[in-house]
Amino acid sequence: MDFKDTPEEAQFREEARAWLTDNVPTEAEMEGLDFMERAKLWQKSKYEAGWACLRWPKKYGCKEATAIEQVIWNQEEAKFSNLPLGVFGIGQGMAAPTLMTWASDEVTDRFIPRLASGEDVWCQLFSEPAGGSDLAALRTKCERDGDDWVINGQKIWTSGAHYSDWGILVTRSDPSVPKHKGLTYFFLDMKSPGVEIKPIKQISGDANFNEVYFTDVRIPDSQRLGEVGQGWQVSITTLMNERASIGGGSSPVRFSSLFELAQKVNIDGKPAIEDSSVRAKLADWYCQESGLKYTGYRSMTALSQGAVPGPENSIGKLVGAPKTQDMASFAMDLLEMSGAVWDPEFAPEAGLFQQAFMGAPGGRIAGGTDEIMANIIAERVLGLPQEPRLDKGIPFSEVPTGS
Amino acid sequence: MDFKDTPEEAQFREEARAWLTDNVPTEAEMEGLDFMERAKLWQKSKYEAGWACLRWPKKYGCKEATAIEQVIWNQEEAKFSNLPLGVFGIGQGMAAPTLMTWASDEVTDRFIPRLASGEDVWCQLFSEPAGGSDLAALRTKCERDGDDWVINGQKIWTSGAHYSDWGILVTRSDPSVPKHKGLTYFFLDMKSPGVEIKPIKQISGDANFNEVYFTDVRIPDSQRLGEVGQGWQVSITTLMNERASIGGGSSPVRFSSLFELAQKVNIDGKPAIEDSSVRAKLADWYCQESGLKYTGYRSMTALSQGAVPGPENSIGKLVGAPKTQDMASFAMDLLEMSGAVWDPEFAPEAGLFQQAFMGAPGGRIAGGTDEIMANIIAERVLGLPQEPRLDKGIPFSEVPTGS
Amino acid sequence: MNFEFNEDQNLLREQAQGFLADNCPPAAVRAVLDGDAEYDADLWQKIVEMGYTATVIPEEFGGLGLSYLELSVIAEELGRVAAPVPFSSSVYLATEAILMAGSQEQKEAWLPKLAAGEAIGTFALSEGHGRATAEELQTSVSDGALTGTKIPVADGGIANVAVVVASNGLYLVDLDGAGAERESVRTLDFARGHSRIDFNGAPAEALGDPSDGWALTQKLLDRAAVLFAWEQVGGAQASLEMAKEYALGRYAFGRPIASYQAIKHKLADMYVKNTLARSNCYFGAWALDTDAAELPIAAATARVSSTQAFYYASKENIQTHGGMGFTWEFDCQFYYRRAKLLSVNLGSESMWQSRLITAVEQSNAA
Amino acid sequence: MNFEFNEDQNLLREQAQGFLADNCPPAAVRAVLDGDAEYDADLWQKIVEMGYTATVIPEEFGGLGLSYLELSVIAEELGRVAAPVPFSSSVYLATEAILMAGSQEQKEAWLPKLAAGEAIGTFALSEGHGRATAEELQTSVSDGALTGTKIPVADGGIANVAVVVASNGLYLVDLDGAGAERESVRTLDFARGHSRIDFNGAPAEALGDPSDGWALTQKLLDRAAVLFAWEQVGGAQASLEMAKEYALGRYAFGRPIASYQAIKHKLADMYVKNTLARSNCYFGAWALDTDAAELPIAAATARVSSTQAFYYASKENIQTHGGMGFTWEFDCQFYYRRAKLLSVNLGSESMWQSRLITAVEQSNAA
Repeated sequence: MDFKDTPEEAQFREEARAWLTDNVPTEAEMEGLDFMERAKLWQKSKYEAGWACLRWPKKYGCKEATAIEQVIWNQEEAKFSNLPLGVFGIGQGMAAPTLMTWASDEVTDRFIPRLASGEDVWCQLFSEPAGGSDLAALRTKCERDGDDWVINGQKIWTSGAHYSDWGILVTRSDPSVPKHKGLTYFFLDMKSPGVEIKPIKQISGDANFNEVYFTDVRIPDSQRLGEVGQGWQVSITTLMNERASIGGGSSPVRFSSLFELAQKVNIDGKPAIEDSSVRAKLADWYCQESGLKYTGYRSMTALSQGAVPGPENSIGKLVGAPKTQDMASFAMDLLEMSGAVWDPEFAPEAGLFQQAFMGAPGGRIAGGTDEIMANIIAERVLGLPQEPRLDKGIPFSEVPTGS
Repeated sequence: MDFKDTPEEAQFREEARAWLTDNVPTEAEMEGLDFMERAKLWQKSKYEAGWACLRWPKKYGCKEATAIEQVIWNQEEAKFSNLPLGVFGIGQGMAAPTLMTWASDEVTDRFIPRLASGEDVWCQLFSEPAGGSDLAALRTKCERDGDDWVINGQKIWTSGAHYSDWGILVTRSDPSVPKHKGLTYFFLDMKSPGVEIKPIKQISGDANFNEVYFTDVRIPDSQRLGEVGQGWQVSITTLMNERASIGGGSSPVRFSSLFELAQKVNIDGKPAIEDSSVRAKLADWYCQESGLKYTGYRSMTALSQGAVPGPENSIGKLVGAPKTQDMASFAMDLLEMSGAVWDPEFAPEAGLFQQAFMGAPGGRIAGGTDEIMANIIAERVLGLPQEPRLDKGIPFSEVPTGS
Repeated sequence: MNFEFNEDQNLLREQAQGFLADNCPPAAVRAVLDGDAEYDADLWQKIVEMGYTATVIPEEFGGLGLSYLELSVIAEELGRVAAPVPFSSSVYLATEAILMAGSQEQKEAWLPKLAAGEAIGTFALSEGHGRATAEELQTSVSDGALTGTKIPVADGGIANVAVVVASNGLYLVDLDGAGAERESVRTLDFARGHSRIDFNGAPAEALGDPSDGWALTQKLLDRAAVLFAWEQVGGAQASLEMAKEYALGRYAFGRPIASYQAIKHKLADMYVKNTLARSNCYFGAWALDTDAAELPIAAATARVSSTQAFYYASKENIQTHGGMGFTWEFDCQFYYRRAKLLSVNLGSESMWQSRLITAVEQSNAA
Repeated sequence: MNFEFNEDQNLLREQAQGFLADNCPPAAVRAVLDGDAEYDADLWQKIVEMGYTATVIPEEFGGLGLSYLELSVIAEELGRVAAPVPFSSSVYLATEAILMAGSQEQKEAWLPKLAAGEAIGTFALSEGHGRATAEELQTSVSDGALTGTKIPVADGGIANVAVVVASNGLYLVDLDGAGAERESVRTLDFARGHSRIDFNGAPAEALGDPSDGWALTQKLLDRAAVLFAWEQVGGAQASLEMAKEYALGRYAFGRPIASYQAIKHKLADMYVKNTLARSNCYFGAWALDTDAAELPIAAATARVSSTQAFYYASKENIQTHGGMGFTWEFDCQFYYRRAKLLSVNLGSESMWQSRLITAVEQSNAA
C-alpha cells in the first residue's frame, strides 16, 4: 500500500507535466481575452498537441488513454490555477459519448472533432420545472411536421445555455404511453428561432443556471438520436457519462479555513481553537474530509486497476454538501455578532464563509439532492429495493401530478 | 400564564393529597408482601375509598372524574415512591374501555368492578412475531367449533402474561379477505388449557415481556367482543386508549445525573463540567428535557380546558428514547476506560448508566419504534399522506410476507 | 395548570396575523431585500400605529403597559413574516435596556419616543470578530464622551439612540447628535440594515451604575433572548408551513413528495424541534414576565432551542423545495437569511449553550 | 496510486474469514457471553496456531515478520465476528509496547511467548473514572516494585504479562509472579473478561526510559488505535450486513422494510460512516506500517471515525431489527456491547477528537 504511480503511470504523468509546463499560457499571453476566449484558446492548444479528450478514439485525433491516465492528466492540469476549465464539460462529458453511441458517422465526424477542439460549446436540456428528481416526468412536447419536429415547452437548470452553440434535448413525443416510453431525443442549434434563454438568479447572488423556453422551435429529423420513443434509453447513455466525481469534490470551506479562523478569533479571551467544543466539531469535520480523501484514493486505485467508477462515488456529494453548509454556519458562529457581515473588506477571507453559506443550499440540491444521493447508495450500492412506483405502467398523461 | 391549579383543581388536589397522606401504607404495613400482593392491597384500598379508576362511571363505584383530575391524582400518587403501580395498567387502561364499549352488561358488570378493585390482572395479546409495526398482519388463527372458538398461534411482547388472570386477544378468523377485515376479538382466561407462556430475555438482562403460545385453546363464543370479522374496529378502541403519555415520561438517565457525573470525573485534571464540549452536549439535553417538560405543561393545560390528548404526545417518546441512549453512552465516555464496567459497587450510581445503555434499544422500539413515532407525527399531526399501501384491498393470504 | 396564552392574547395574535398579512406580505420583505432601503419605513410606521412598539412600556411613559406575554405574541408573528423592521433592536434591546436600568429622567426622555415611533433604538456591543468579553472591549467613556468603534450595529443606520456597552459601563447615546459616524455594512440578510458606528467623543449618559455595566448587559441579553427566541420560533414555524405546503403539492413519481418518508420524517423533525423550542419559549415568557429567578436558565434554554430549530427548519425548507428552493424568486431565502442573522445578532448557539450551563451551576449554588 | 491491500493480503483475508466462520460462529460468542469463562480458550489456541498473534513479530523473535497491513486484515476480521478473545490486549497493546520500547532482552523474553500463545499480554492504564493524566496516576514503581491499583484491565484475569503505565514510567510486570492480585469485574460486554489488579510490590521492569513513560504511552495508544479502529470497522460492517439482511427479509404492510426510506437512508448512513471510517483506517494502516510522521493524525482520524461508525451501526442494527433486536436470543447485542467496550477501552471518542486537533497543531508547528 503506497501512494505511488505505477511505472507506466509515472511516465505518463511526466509527459503530461512536461507538456503542460511548456504550453500553459502565461497571464500575459491571455491578456485581453475574456473567459470564453481563454477557454477556447487553451482547448485548441491541447487538441492540436493531442492532449484533448484523452480517452476518445484516435480517429478523432485523441489518445485513447485509460481512465487513470485521464485522472492523472486532470491532477496535473489542475495544478495550473489560471486555466479556464469547465466550459466544455457538458459537451465533452455528456453530449459527445451520447453522439458516439447513437449518432450516424456523418454526425460524429462533423461534431466530435469540434467538441474536442473546443470550437463548439454544448449544453444539456433535460430538467424541467415539474421534473426535479423525477427526470423522466418531463413535459416538453415534440410534434412531427414534415421533415421537422416542432418543440414547445420549458427546460430549467441549464448550465451555460447562454453561451452554448448546441444542446442535447429530451422531449415527450407521446403522453399516452408510460412515462419512459414516450420520449424522443434530439440535438439542436441553440440559435434556432423560438429558443429563449433566461438566467436564474440564485440566493447566493450567482446565476449559474438558465431557464430555456421553446416556442415552436423546429428541429430537422436528422438531428434525432435513437428512434422515436427511445429517448429514455438515449438519455441513460448521457446520464451514465455524467462525470463520476472521484473523492469529495472541492468545497469552498475546508477544515483548514475553519482551523485558521479558530486560531484568530477569541472565545472568552482565548483563541477559539483552545475551546474543546470547537475542537470536537473540527475533529469530526477533519475525519469526514480525510475519509473522503482516502475514499477517493481507493477509487483511483480501482481505476488504475481498470475498474469503472460506480455509484459509490455518490458519497462525496452526500457528505460534502451538508458539511459545507454546517461548517459555513459554524464559522459565522465563531465570528459571533459579526458573523452575518458579508462586506468583503471586513469579513474574514473576503466573505468566503457567508458566500459558502448562501451557496450551500444549492450544493445540497443541484446534481441530485441529499435524498436522491442516499437513495442511490441504498439502491445501487447496497441493493435495497426501490420505493413502490405508482407511475409504473400507466400512461404518462394519467400519472397524478398534483396540478 | 402560570403554573397554578384552577380553584376546582386545587380543591381536588387537596382532597387527593389528604386521602393519600392518611392511607398510603407504610413499609412496615407491607412487610412480607411480594410485589403483586402489595399492588393488590393498594388497589383495593383505593377502590374501597372511591379513588380507583377515577374517570370510570359511578355505577362501578368510581368518581367519573375529569381528565385533569386524573392527571392531578397521578401526580400526587407518584409522590409516594413506595407504591407498587403499573400492574393494572393494561387491564384498566386498555381492556376495561374495550369491554365498556363492546361487551354485554353481563360481562361488564362482572369484570369492571374486579378490574377497578385490582382483583383481576389483565394482559393484551395483540403483537405477533410477524407483525411488529404492522399490527394487523397478525396470523393467530381462530376457528369456530360448536359454541367455542379454537385458537392456534403465537403472540409476543405480552407484558405481565405470567401473572395475568385474563387477556384480550385479536385473532384471524378469515385470511381470504383483506387484512383488516378478517379479524375477530376475544377475551380469555389465561389459565385456559393450551396457553403456554415463555419469558423473553432482553439484552438488558430484564424479562419484561413474554411469548404466549396457543395450542387448540378453546374460548366460548360468549367471550367474543364485536362481530366475527370486526376485530380490527374493536382493537382500535383498545389502542385509542393506550394511555396517552403526557410529557416526556421518565427516563432513567436525566440531565441532572449527567451534570453530577461531569462534576465528579476529570478531563485532563479538571472537572469534566468545565470542558466546553461537555457543556455543549449537556446544554442540548437540558433544552430537550425542558422542552418536553413544558410541552407536557401545555398538554396538561389543554386537558384542564377539556381537550383530548392527541398524537402530538408522541413527541415525548420520539425525543426521549434516543436521548436516553445517547446520554447513557456519553456518560460512559465521561468515565473513559472504566465506562464499560457494570459492577454496581464500582460503577457510579450502581451501574445506572450501563443499565440505561442496555435498556435504551428497547425503549426506542417497544410501544412504537422511532420511525413509527415520526410517521405518527407526520401523518396524524402534520396531515401528510401515508406511504403507498401494497397490502390494501387484497386477501390477507396473498399479501407478500417474504416467507 | 394554566400554561397557555389567554383569550385576549390569542385575540391579539389573530389581529397581528391579519395586520401583517395585509401589511407585510412576501412582496414587502422582497422590496427591502432587493432594494437599498435599510428597512420598510411604511410597515414600521404602521407597526408603531398598532402600538406594538409601546407594548410593555408603562402607561406613564406613553406605553400600553401590557405584559411580556403580549410582546411574545407580537415577536412570534413578526418572526413568522420575517418583517424587515428594526423591532428587535428598538424594542427587545433599546427599550428593554432603558426599562431595566434607566433613571426616571432617561425613561421620560426616551420611552415615550420609542413607544410612539419618534425614535428607533438599537444596541451596540460587538467590536469585531469573536465572542466579546468585558476585558476586550476597546470602546470607553471618559468625561461623558464615548470613543471607539462598534461593528456591526443592527439597524444602526436608522436608529436614533443606541444603548452602547463600553468597557466602563452601559451608556445611552443620541445617534443624531455629534460624534457618531455611521457607515452601512452589508450582512447576508439584505432585508435588515446593519452599520459600523465610529464614536468620536459622542456624548454618553450612563445607564445604571457604570460599574455594573457588564452585569447589566448580561441581564439585558437574557431579557432580549426570550423575545429573540419567539421571533425565531415564528420563523421556524413559517418555514415548516412553507415546506409542508410545497411537499403536499409537489409530485414525483406519481405521488406527492410529502408521502415519502425522507420528507415526512424531515418535517416531523422540524415539528419536534419547533415544538420543544416553543415550549421553552413559553417558560422564557413566563420567567421574563414574572422577573423570575429562573430567567437566566429560561432565556438560554429558549434561545438555544429556537436557534437550532430555526436553522434546521429554514435550511430543510429550502431542501424540501428542491431546485426552486435556492432561487432568488422563491421566498425560502427570507427565513434562511433571517435564521442566521438572528442567531448571531445576539450571540451564537454555543455562547448560549455555555450560558445555560453557567446558569444551571449558579442556580444549583444558590 | 496503489492504495489497496495486495493480493496476498486479500488471500489472507479470505483465509481468515473461512477460519473464523468455522471456529468463531455466533454460538461461540454466545457461549462466552452466557457463561463464566473470560474468553474462548479453544478459539484463542486456534488463532495462535494460525499465527495471527505472531503476525508483526520479527522472525528473530519467533514471529512471522509480516506487516501491519496483514495485522489490519486480521483485526478487521476479528472485529467482524466479535471474537471473544484477548487479541487487542495481547497483540495491539502488550506486543506492540514491547516491540516499540522493549530492550533486546525483554524482546527475547516475551515476544516468542506472545507469538506462540504461551503468554497472553495486556495493558493497564486506567485507575478509575475519568480521563487519566500522568499527574493523576497513583500507581508507581520504586526499587523495581510496583504498587497501586489498576481498574479495569481488559483480559486482566487471563493475562500473563502486563504493560503498566505508572506515574514514573512504563513497566513490564509478570502477572503470574508475586504481588499482583486480580479480581474479575463485569463489563457490559460479557464476552470479554476484565479485571481489577492490585499491585503490592510486584517486580516491574522498565520498558524504555522511565522518564519517557508518558510519551511512550501516547505513542503506544496511537499505534494501538489504528488496530482497534480496524476491529471496530469490522464490527460496524458486520452490523450493516446484519441490518441489511434482516431488512430485506422482513415485511411490513406487504413489502420488505428495506424498501422504506426510513430504513434505506438509515442503512445508507451506516454505509457512509463505515466507508469514511474504513478509508481513514487505510491511511492509519499505511502510517503505522511506514512509521510515518502522520501517525498521530492518522491514528486519531481512524479511531474517531471508527468509534462513531461502530456505535451508529450497532445501535441502528438493533433498531432495524425492531422487537427482535433487543432480545437476548438475537445476535445484534454482540456488536452493541462490543462497540461500547472497544470505544472506551482505548479512551473515548472525545479524547481522540481532542488528540486529533492536538496532532494537527503539532503537525502545523513542525
